[in-house]
Amino acid sequence: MTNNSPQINIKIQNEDFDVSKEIKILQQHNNTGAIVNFVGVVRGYDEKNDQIINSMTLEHYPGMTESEIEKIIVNCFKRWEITCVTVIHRVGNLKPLDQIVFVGVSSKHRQNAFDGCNFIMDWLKTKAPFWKIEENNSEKNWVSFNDSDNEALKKWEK
Amino acid sequence: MTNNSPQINIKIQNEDFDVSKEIKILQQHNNTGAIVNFVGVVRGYDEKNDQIINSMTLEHYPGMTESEIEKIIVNCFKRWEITCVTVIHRVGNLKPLDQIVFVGVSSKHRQNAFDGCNFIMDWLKTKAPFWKIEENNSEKNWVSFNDSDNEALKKWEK
Amino acid sequence: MIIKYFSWIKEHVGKSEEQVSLPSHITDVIQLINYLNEIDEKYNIIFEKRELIKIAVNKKYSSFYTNISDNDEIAFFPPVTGG
Amino acid sequence: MIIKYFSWIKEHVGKSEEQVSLPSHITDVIQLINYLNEIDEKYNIIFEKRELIKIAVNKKYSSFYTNISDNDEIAFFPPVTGG
Repeated sequence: MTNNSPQINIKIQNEDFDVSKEIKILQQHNNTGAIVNFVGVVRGYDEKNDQIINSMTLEHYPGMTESEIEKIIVNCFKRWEITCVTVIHRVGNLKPLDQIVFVGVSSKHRQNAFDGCNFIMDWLKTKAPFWKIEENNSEKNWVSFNDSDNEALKKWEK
Repeated sequence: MTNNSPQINIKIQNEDFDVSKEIKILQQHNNTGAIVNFVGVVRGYDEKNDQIINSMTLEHYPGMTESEIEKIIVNCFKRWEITCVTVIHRVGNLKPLDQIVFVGVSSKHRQNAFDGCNFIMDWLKTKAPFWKIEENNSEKNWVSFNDSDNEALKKWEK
Repeated sequence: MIIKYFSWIKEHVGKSEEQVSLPSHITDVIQLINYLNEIDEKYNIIFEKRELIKIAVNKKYSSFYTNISDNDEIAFFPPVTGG
Repeated sequence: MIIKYFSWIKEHVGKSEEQVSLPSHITDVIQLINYLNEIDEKYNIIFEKRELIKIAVNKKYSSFYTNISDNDEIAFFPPVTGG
Protein backbone atom coordinates (compact mmCIF):
# COMPACT_ATOMS: atom_id res chain seq x y z
CA MET A 1 0.00 0.00 0.00
CA THR A 2 1.37 3.36 -0.94
CA ASN A 3 -1.45 5.33 0.65
CA ASN A 4 -0.32 6.65 4.02
CA SER A 5 -3.67 7.81 5.34
CA PRO A 6 -5.28 5.37 7.77
CA GLN A 7 -7.70 2.84 6.30
CA ILE A 8 -11.19 2.45 7.75
CA ASN A 9 -13.40 -0.63 7.32
CA ILE A 10 -16.84 -0.70 8.93
CA LYS A 11 -19.22 -3.61 8.47
CA ILE A 12 -22.63 -4.18 10.05
CA GLN A 13 -23.75 -7.71 9.24
CA ASN A 14 -25.60 -10.76 10.46
CA GLU A 15 -22.90 -13.21 9.36
CA ASP A 16 -20.06 -14.31 11.58
CA PHE A 17 -16.55 -13.00 10.89
CA ASP A 18 -13.15 -14.67 10.62
CA VAL A 19 -10.64 -12.90 12.87
CA SER A 20 -7.62 -14.39 11.08
CA LYS A 21 -8.83 -12.99 7.78
CA GLU A 22 -9.45 -9.57 9.30
CA ILE A 23 -5.97 -9.52 10.83
CA LYS A 24 -4.42 -10.40 7.47
CA ILE A 25 -6.09 -7.30 6.04
CA LEU A 26 -4.87 -5.15 8.94
CA GLN A 27 -1.26 -6.32 8.61
CA GLN A 28 -0.85 -5.60 4.92
CA HIS A 29 1.08 -2.38 5.54
CA ASN A 30 4.84 -2.82 5.54
CA ASN A 31 5.03 -0.46 8.48
CA THR A 32 2.60 -2.29 10.75
CA GLY A 33 4.23 -3.86 13.79
CA ALA A 34 1.30 -4.28 16.13
CA ILE A 35 -2.33 -5.27 15.81
CA VAL A 36 -4.60 -5.10 18.83
CA ASN A 37 -8.07 -6.41 18.46
CA PHE A 38 -11.11 -6.84 20.61
CA VAL A 39 -13.62 -9.65 20.10
CA GLY A 40 -16.88 -9.41 22.03
CA VAL A 41 -18.63 -12.67 22.80
CA VAL A 42 -22.30 -13.27 23.71
CA ARG A 43 -22.41 -14.39 27.34
CA GLY A 44 -24.71 -17.25 28.31
CA TYR A 45 -25.63 -15.79 31.67
CA ASP A 46 -27.30 -12.55 32.71
CA GLU A 47 -25.84 -11.56 36.08
CA LYS A 48 -28.17 -8.64 36.72
CA ASN A 49 -31.29 -10.76 36.41
CA ASP A 50 -29.61 -13.99 37.53
CA GLN A 51 -30.75 -16.10 34.62
CA ILE A 52 -29.59 -18.15 31.66
CA ILE A 53 -29.70 -16.45 28.26
CA ASN A 54 -30.81 -18.64 25.36
CA SER A 55 -30.25 -16.09 22.64
CA MET A 56 -30.19 -12.40 21.95
CA THR A 57 -31.31 -10.19 19.09
CA LEU A 58 -29.55 -6.99 18.09
CA GLU A 59 -31.15 -4.16 16.21
CA HIS A 60 -29.49 -0.97 15.04
CA TYR A 61 -30.14 2.31 13.24
CA PRO A 62 -28.82 1.80 9.68
CA GLY A 63 -26.88 4.79 8.43
CA MET A 64 -26.45 6.39 11.83
CA THR A 65 -24.55 3.35 13.12
CA GLU A 66 -21.92 3.58 10.40
CA SER A 67 -21.53 7.34 10.70
CA GLU A 68 -21.20 7.25 14.50
CA ILE A 69 -18.55 4.52 14.29
CA GLU A 70 -16.68 6.48 11.64
CA LYS A 71 -16.67 9.59 13.87
CA ILE A 72 -15.19 7.53 16.71
CA ILE A 73 -12.46 6.16 14.44
CA VAL A 74 -11.60 9.63 13.10
CA ASN A 75 -11.26 10.86 16.70
CA CYS A 76 -8.99 7.90 17.38
CA PHE A 77 -6.74 8.91 14.46
CA LYS A 78 -6.42 12.40 15.97
CA ARG A 79 -5.00 11.00 19.20
CA TRP A 80 -2.74 8.14 18.04
CA GLU A 81 -0.68 7.15 15.01
CA ILE A 82 -2.72 4.34 13.49
CA THR A 83 -2.40 2.56 10.14
CA CYS A 84 -5.74 0.75 9.86
CA VAL A 85 -8.99 0.18 11.76
CA THR A 86 -11.66 -2.44 11.15
CA VAL A 87 -14.95 -2.51 13.04
CA ILE A 88 -17.42 -5.34 12.45
CA HIS A 89 -20.64 -5.50 14.44
CA ARG A 90 -23.17 -8.27 14.05
CA VAL A 91 -26.94 -7.71 14.20
CA GLY A 92 -29.91 -10.08 14.26
CA ASN A 93 -30.19 -13.23 16.34
CA LEU A 94 -27.10 -14.50 18.16
CA LYS A 95 -26.44 -17.36 20.58
CA PRO A 96 -24.20 -17.60 23.65
CA LEU A 97 -20.52 -17.93 22.70
CA ASP A 98 -21.15 -16.27 19.32
CA GLN A 99 -18.80 -13.50 18.32
CA ILE A 100 -20.67 -10.19 18.34
CA VAL A 101 -18.15 -7.43 17.68
CA PHE A 102 -14.63 -7.07 16.28
CA VAL A 103 -12.48 -3.97 16.65
CA GLY A 104 -9.03 -4.32 15.10
CA VAL A 105 -6.42 -1.55 15.19
CA SER A 106 -3.01 -1.72 13.55
CA SER A 107 -0.10 0.61 14.20
CA LYS A 108 3.64 0.83 13.99
CA HIS A 109 3.95 0.60 17.77
CA ARG A 110 1.94 -1.42 20.22
CA GLN A 111 0.78 1.18 22.74
CA ASN A 112 -0.96 3.22 20.05
CA ALA A 113 -2.79 0.08 18.93
CA PHE A 114 -3.77 -0.82 22.51
CA ASP A 115 -5.03 2.67 23.32
CA GLY A 116 -6.77 3.10 19.98
CA CYS A 117 -8.64 -0.20 20.27
CA ASN A 118 -9.64 0.49 23.88
CA PHE A 119 -10.82 4.01 22.94
CA ILE A 120 -12.94 2.78 20.03
CA MET A 121 -14.59 0.06 22.14
CA ASP A 122 -15.42 2.50 24.96
CA TRP A 123 -17.02 5.00 22.61
CA LEU A 124 -18.79 2.34 20.55
CA LYS A 125 -20.41 1.10 23.77
CA THR A 126 -21.88 4.53 24.52
CA LYS A 127 -22.55 6.03 21.08
CA ALA A 128 -23.13 3.40 18.37
CA PRO A 129 -26.90 2.91 18.05
CA PHE A 130 -27.34 -0.81 18.76
CA TRP A 131 -29.86 -2.33 21.15
CA LYS A 132 -29.89 -5.85 22.55
CA ILE A 133 -32.87 -7.91 23.62
CA GLU A 134 -32.08 -11.05 25.61
CA GLU A 135 -34.30 -14.08 25.26
CA ASN A 136 -34.79 -17.00 27.61
CA ASN A 137 -37.53 -19.61 27.71
CA SER A 138 -40.15 -17.46 29.34
CA GLU A 139 -39.41 -13.85 28.49
CA LYS A 140 -37.61 -11.19 26.52
CA ASN A 141 -35.72 -8.34 28.18
CA TRP A 142 -34.28 -5.27 26.54
CA VAL A 143 -30.79 -4.91 27.96
CA SER A 144 -30.42 -1.69 29.92
CA PHE A 145 -27.53 0.71 29.54
CA ASN A 146 -24.64 0.04 31.85
CA ASP A 147 -23.50 3.11 33.83
CA SER A 148 -19.99 1.68 33.98
CA ASP A 149 -19.76 2.37 30.25
CA ASN A 150 -20.08 6.10 30.93
CA GLU A 151 -17.48 5.77 33.69
CA ALA A 152 -15.12 4.08 31.22
CA LEU A 153 -15.09 7.21 29.05
CA LYS A 154 -13.49 9.28 31.81
CA LYS A 155 -10.06 7.85 31.10
CA TRP A 156 -10.10 9.60 27.70
CA GLU A 157 -10.89 13.06 29.09
CA LYS A 158 -7.33 14.21 29.55
CA MET B 1 -15.70 -25.81 31.41
CA THR B 2 -16.45 -26.19 35.08
CA ASN B 3 -12.96 -25.22 36.22
CA ASN B 4 -12.98 -21.63 37.43
CA SER B 5 -9.23 -21.10 37.70
CA PRO B 6 -7.75 -19.21 34.76
CA GLN B 7 -6.36 -21.31 31.93
CA ILE B 8 -2.81 -20.73 30.66
CA ASN B 9 -1.53 -21.78 27.24
CA ILE B 10 2.07 -21.03 26.28
CA LYS B 11 3.56 -22.16 22.98
CA ILE B 12 7.02 -21.45 21.55
CA GLN B 13 7.09 -22.65 17.96
CA ASN B 14 8.41 -22.02 14.47
CA GLU B 15 5.05 -22.58 12.76
CA ASP B 16 2.58 -19.81 12.11
CA PHE B 17 -0.60 -19.61 14.20
CA ASP B 18 -4.26 -19.15 13.33
CA VAL B 19 -5.76 -16.30 15.38
CA SER B 20 -9.36 -17.42 14.73
CA LYS B 21 -8.59 -20.86 16.15
CA GLU B 22 -6.89 -19.37 19.20
CA ILE B 23 -9.85 -17.07 19.85
CA LYS B 24 -12.26 -20.01 19.63
CA ILE B 25 -10.26 -21.65 22.44
CA LEU B 26 -10.30 -18.46 24.51
CA GLN B 27 -14.06 -18.01 24.16
CA GLN B 28 -15.06 -21.48 25.31
CA HIS B 29 -16.04 -20.28 28.81
CA ASN B 30 -19.70 -19.43 29.18
CA ASN B 31 -18.71 -16.43 31.25
CA THR B 32 -16.33 -14.86 28.73
CA GLY B 33 -17.59 -11.61 27.27
CA ALA B 34 -14.40 -10.01 26.02
CA ILE B 35 -11.25 -11.19 24.29
CA VAL B 36 -8.40 -8.77 23.68
CA ASN B 37 -5.49 -10.00 21.69
CA PHE B 38 -2.26 -8.62 20.42
CA VAL B 39 -0.63 -9.82 17.20
CA GLY B 40 2.94 -8.71 16.56
CA VAL B 41 4.02 -8.49 12.93
CA VAL B 42 7.56 -8.48 11.48
CA ARG B 43 8.19 -5.04 10.03
CA GLY B 44 9.92 -4.73 6.67
CA TYR B 45 11.84 -1.62 7.59
CA ASP B 46 14.40 -0.87 10.30
CA GLU B 47 13.95 2.78 11.26
CA LYS B 48 16.97 3.01 13.53
CA ASN B 49 19.40 1.89 10.83
CA ASP B 50 17.30 3.23 7.95
CA GLN B 51 17.27 0.05 5.92
CA ILE B 52 15.05 -2.65 4.46
CA ILE B 53 14.83 -5.90 6.38
CA ASN B 54 14.76 -9.07 4.29
CA SER B 55 14.22 -11.49 7.13
CA MET B 56 14.85 -11.99 10.83
CA THR B 57 15.82 -14.92 13.00
CA LEU B 58 14.66 -15.35 16.57
CA GLU B 59 16.43 -17.43 19.16
CA HIS B 60 15.33 -18.05 22.72
CA TYR B 61 16.31 -19.81 25.93
CA PRO B 62 14.18 -22.98 26.07
CA GLY B 63 12.76 -23.61 29.50
CA MET B 64 13.44 -20.15 30.83
CA THR B 65 11.22 -18.59 28.16
CA GLU B 66 8.19 -20.60 29.21
CA SER B 67 8.74 -20.06 32.94
CA GLU B 68 9.23 -16.29 32.53
CA ILE B 69 6.06 -15.99 30.48
CA GLU B 70 4.16 -18.06 33.03
CA LYS B 71 5.32 -15.74 35.84
CA ILE B 72 4.08 -12.73 33.89
CA ILE B 73 0.68 -14.36 33.36
CA VAL B 74 0.38 -15.30 37.04
CA ASN B 75 1.12 -11.68 37.98
CA CYS B 76 -1.57 -10.62 35.51
CA PHE B 77 -4.10 -12.89 37.27
CA LYS B 78 -3.29 -11.20 40.58
CA ARG B 79 -4.26 -7.80 39.21
CA TRP B 80 -7.30 -8.52 37.03
CA GLU B 81 -10.14 -11.01 36.79
CA ILE B 82 -9.18 -13.10 33.77
CA THR B 83 -10.61 -16.35 32.43
CA CYS B 84 -7.93 -17.51 29.99
CA VAL B 85 -4.56 -16.44 28.55
CA THR B 86 -2.76 -17.76 25.48
CA VAL B 87 0.76 -16.68 24.53
CA ILE B 88 2.32 -17.96 21.30
CA HIS B 89 5.77 -16.77 20.28
CA ARG B 90 7.45 -17.87 17.08
CA VAL B 91 11.18 -18.57 16.79
CA GLY B 92 13.48 -19.29 13.84
CA ASN B 93 13.47 -17.46 10.54
CA LEU B 94 10.64 -15.05 9.79
CA LYS B 95 9.87 -12.67 6.91
CA PRO B 96 8.36 -9.17 6.85
CA LEU B 97 4.58 -9.25 7.43
CA ASP B 98 4.84 -12.63 9.23
CA GLN B 99 3.02 -12.92 12.52
CA ILE B 100 5.56 -13.20 15.33
CA VAL B 101 3.67 -13.14 18.64
CA PHE B 102 0.11 -13.68 19.85
CA VAL B 103 -1.13 -12.66 23.29
CA GLY B 104 -4.83 -13.40 23.86
CA VAL B 105 -6.65 -12.58 27.08
CA SER B 106 -10.28 -13.38 27.82
CA SER B 107 -12.36 -11.99 30.64
CA LYS B 108 -15.91 -11.33 31.68
CA HIS B 109 -15.43 -7.58 31.18
CA ARG B 110 -13.48 -5.75 28.54
CA GLN B 111 -11.23 -3.45 30.57
CA ASN B 112 -9.68 -6.39 32.43
CA ALA B 113 -8.91 -8.04 29.11
CA PHE B 114 -7.41 -4.82 27.67
CA ASP B 115 -5.24 -4.17 30.72
CA GLY B 116 -4.21 -7.81 31.09
CA CYS B 117 -3.13 -8.10 27.45
CA ASN B 118 -1.25 -4.78 27.55
CA PHE B 119 0.48 -5.81 30.82
CA ILE B 120 1.57 -9.19 29.44
CA MET B 121 2.98 -7.64 26.25
CA ASP B 122 4.93 -4.99 28.16
CA TRP B 123 6.52 -7.54 30.48
CA LEU B 124 7.14 -10.05 27.71
CA LYS B 125 9.09 -7.34 25.87
CA THR B 126 11.45 -6.83 28.81
CA LYS B 127 11.66 -10.27 30.44
CA ALA B 128 11.02 -13.14 28.02
CA PRO B 129 14.43 -14.37 26.76
CA PHE B 130 14.12 -13.93 22.99
CA TRP B 131 16.68 -12.26 20.75
CA LYS B 132 16.20 -11.05 17.18
CA ILE B 133 18.79 -10.77 14.46
CA GLU B 134 17.74 -8.80 11.38
CA GLU B 135 19.08 -9.77 7.99
CA ASN B 136 19.38 -7.71 4.83
CA ASN B 137 21.40 -8.34 1.68
CA SER B 138 24.73 -7.27 3.10
CA GLU B 139 24.69 -7.79 6.83
CA LYS B 140 23.15 -9.19 9.97
CA ASN B 141 22.37 -7.02 12.99
CA TRP B 142 21.36 -8.16 16.44
CA VAL B 143 18.46 -5.95 17.40
CA SER B 144 19.27 -3.81 20.43
CA PHE B 145 17.00 -3.42 23.42
CA ASN B 146 14.59 -0.54 23.17
CA ASP B 147 14.63 1.78 26.20
CA SER B 148 11.02 2.70 25.54
CA ASP B 149 10.15 -0.85 26.61
CA ASN B 150 11.45 -0.10 30.10
CA GLU B 151 9.51 3.16 30.06
CA ALA B 152 6.35 1.24 29.16
CA LEU B 153 6.58 -0.72 32.42
CA LYS B 154 6.12 2.42 34.51
CA LYS B 155 2.41 2.47 33.91
CA TRP B 156 2.11 -0.77 35.94
CA GLU B 157 3.93 0.56 38.99
CA LYS B 158 0.94 1.97 40.78
CA MET C 1 -41.30 14.21 8.58
CA ILE C 2 -40.22 10.66 9.38
CA ILE C 3 -40.08 9.67 13.05
CA LYS C 4 -38.25 6.47 13.96
CA TYR C 5 -38.42 4.50 17.19
CA PHE C 6 -36.04 1.83 18.44
CA SER C 7 -35.85 -0.81 21.17
CA TRP C 8 -38.55 -0.66 23.87
CA ILE C 9 -39.75 2.71 22.61
CA LYS C 10 -40.65 1.08 19.31
CA GLU C 11 -42.66 -1.53 21.21
CA HIS C 12 -44.56 1.10 23.21
CA VAL C 13 -45.44 3.14 20.15
CA GLY C 14 -46.29 -0.04 18.27
CA LYS C 15 -44.33 0.82 15.15
CA SER C 16 -40.74 1.34 14.06
CA GLU C 17 -41.44 4.50 12.10
CA GLU C 18 -44.21 6.85 11.10
CA GLN C 19 -44.78 9.75 8.75
CA VAL C 20 -45.97 12.93 10.45
CA SER C 21 -46.88 16.24 8.84
CA LEU C 22 -45.20 18.79 11.00
CA PRO C 23 -47.37 21.82 11.86
CA SER C 24 -45.50 24.97 10.94
CA HIS C 25 -45.42 26.33 14.50
CA ILE C 26 -43.28 23.40 15.64
CA THR C 27 -39.63 24.29 15.25
CA ASP C 28 -37.68 22.14 17.70
CA VAL C 29 -37.63 18.64 19.18
CA ILE C 30 -39.25 19.52 22.52
CA GLN C 31 -42.18 21.09 20.70
CA LEU C 32 -42.53 17.92 18.61
CA ILE C 33 -42.61 15.80 21.75
CA ASN C 34 -45.32 17.96 23.31
CA TYR C 35 -47.29 17.80 20.07
CA LEU C 36 -47.12 13.99 19.93
CA ASN C 37 -48.24 13.76 23.55
CA GLU C 38 -51.29 15.83 22.72
CA ILE C 39 -52.22 13.62 19.74
CA ASP C 40 -52.07 10.28 21.55
CA GLU C 41 -51.37 9.29 25.14
CA LYS C 42 -49.34 6.27 24.00
CA TYR C 43 -46.47 8.69 23.66
CA ASN C 44 -46.72 9.80 27.31
CA ILE C 45 -45.25 6.64 28.67
CA ILE C 46 -42.21 7.12 26.48
CA PHE C 47 -41.62 10.77 27.11
CA GLU C 48 -42.36 10.87 30.81
CA LYS C 49 -38.72 9.98 31.44
CA ARG C 50 -37.35 12.42 28.94
CA GLU C 51 -33.89 12.50 30.50
CA LEU C 52 -33.42 8.85 29.50
CA ILE C 53 -34.39 9.30 25.87
CA LYS C 54 -31.77 9.84 23.18
CA ILE C 55 -32.62 11.93 20.16
CA ALA C 56 -31.19 11.92 16.65
CA VAL C 57 -32.01 14.44 13.94
CA ASN C 58 -30.96 13.28 10.47
CA LYS C 59 -28.93 10.45 12.07
CA LYS C 60 -26.91 12.78 14.32
CA TYR C 61 -27.19 12.99 18.11
CA SER C 62 -29.28 16.03 18.94
CA SER C 63 -30.96 17.72 21.88
CA PHE C 64 -34.46 18.80 22.87
CA TYR C 65 -33.62 22.20 21.48
CA THR C 66 -32.34 21.18 18.06
CA ASN C 67 -34.25 22.94 15.30
CA ILE C 68 -36.29 20.70 13.00
CA SER C 69 -38.27 21.05 9.81
CA ASP C 70 -40.68 18.88 7.86
CA ASN C 71 -37.87 17.37 5.74
CA ASP C 72 -36.00 15.95 8.72
CA GLU C 73 -35.77 12.42 10.03
CA ILE C 74 -36.14 12.30 13.83
CA ALA C 75 -35.34 9.23 15.94
CA PHE C 76 -36.12 8.47 19.57
CA PHE C 77 -34.29 5.64 21.31
CA PRO C 78 -33.04 4.53 24.72
CA PRO C 79 -29.31 4.57 25.61
CA VAL C 80 -27.43 2.16 23.37
CA THR C 81 -26.42 -1.37 24.37
CA GLY C 82 -24.22 -2.73 21.58
CA GLY C 83 -20.70 -4.07 21.71
CA MET D 1 28.62 -26.43 35.54
CA ILE D 2 26.96 -25.54 32.25
CA ILE D 3 27.39 -21.99 30.97
CA LYS D 4 25.11 -20.81 28.17
CA TYR D 5 25.51 -17.81 25.92
CA PHE D 6 22.92 -16.14 23.72
CA SER D 7 22.72 -13.56 20.94
CA TRP D 8 25.91 -11.56 20.26
CA ILE D 9 27.56 -12.91 23.41
CA LYS D 10 27.32 -16.40 21.93
CA GLU D 11 29.04 -15.13 18.78
CA HIS D 12 31.88 -13.50 20.74
CA VAL D 13 32.51 -16.61 22.83
CA GLY D 14 32.18 -18.76 19.73
CA LYS D 15 29.83 -21.30 21.28
CA SER D 16 26.33 -21.49 22.66
CA GLU D 17 27.29 -23.45 25.74
CA GLU D 18 30.23 -24.96 27.54
CA GLN D 19 30.92 -27.26 30.45
CA VAL D 20 33.15 -25.75 33.13
CA SER D 21 34.44 -27.39 36.31
CA LEU D 22 33.88 -24.79 38.95
CA PRO D 23 36.85 -24.31 41.34
CA SER D 24 35.58 -24.64 44.90
CA HIS D 25 36.61 -21.11 45.90
CA ILE D 26 34.14 -19.62 43.39
CA THR D 27 30.79 -19.12 45.07
CA ASP D 28 28.98 -16.39 43.18
CA VAL D 29 28.46 -15.08 39.65
CA ILE D 30 30.91 -12.17 39.85
CA GLN D 31 33.68 -14.54 40.91
CA LEU D 32 32.82 -16.81 37.96
CA ILE D 33 33.07 -13.85 35.57
CA ASN D 34 36.47 -12.87 36.94
CA TYR D 35 37.62 -16.48 36.67
CA LEU D 36 36.53 -16.73 33.03
CA ASN D 37 38.33 -13.48 32.23
CA GLU D 38 41.53 -14.92 33.65
CA ILE D 39 41.25 -18.11 31.58
CA ASP D 40 40.74 -16.47 28.20
CA GLU D 41 40.62 -12.87 27.08
CA LYS D 42 37.76 -13.62 24.67
CA TYR D 43 35.50 -13.18 27.69
CA ASN D 44 36.79 -9.65 28.36
CA ILE D 45 34.95 -8.12 25.48
CA ILE D 46 31.72 -9.53 26.81
CA PHE D 47 32.12 -8.61 30.42
CA GLU D 48 33.64 -5.18 30.03
CA LYS D 49 30.14 -3.77 29.87
CA ARG D 50 28.84 -5.78 32.78
CA GLU D 51 25.94 -3.48 33.45
CA LEU D 52 24.44 -4.49 30.09
CA ILE D 53 24.68 -8.22 30.65
CA LYS D 54 21.73 -10.21 31.98
CA ILE D 55 22.36 -13.26 34.11
CA ALA D 56 20.24 -16.34 34.74
CA VAL D 57 21.03 -19.06 37.26
CA ASN D 58 18.99 -22.21 36.69
CA LYS D 59 16.78 -20.32 34.24
CA LYS D 60 15.89 -17.56 36.71
CA TYR D 61 17.01 -13.94 36.49
CA SER D 62 19.88 -13.49 38.94
CA SER D 63 22.50 -10.95 39.95
CA PHE D 64 26.28 -10.75 40.15
CA TYR D 65 25.99 -11.78 43.78
CA THR D 66 23.76 -14.83 43.36
CA ASN D 67 25.41 -17.89 44.93
CA ILE D 68 26.30 -20.67 42.51
CA SER D 69 27.57 -24.23 42.74
CA ASP D 70 28.94 -26.77 40.28
CA ASN D 71 25.47 -28.25 39.61
CA ASP D 72 24.03 -24.98 38.37
CA GLU D 73 23.28 -23.80 34.86
CA ILE D 74 24.41 -20.21 34.30
CA ALA D 75 23.41 -18.11 31.32
CA PHE D 76 24.76 -14.77 30.04
CA PHE D 77 22.76 -12.78 27.55
CA PRO D 78 22.04 -9.23 26.39
CA PRO D 79 18.71 -7.49 27.15
CA VAL D 80 15.90 -9.33 25.42
CA THR D 81 14.34 -8.30 22.11
CA GLY D 82 11.35 -10.55 21.54
CA GLY D 83 7.71 -9.67 20.97
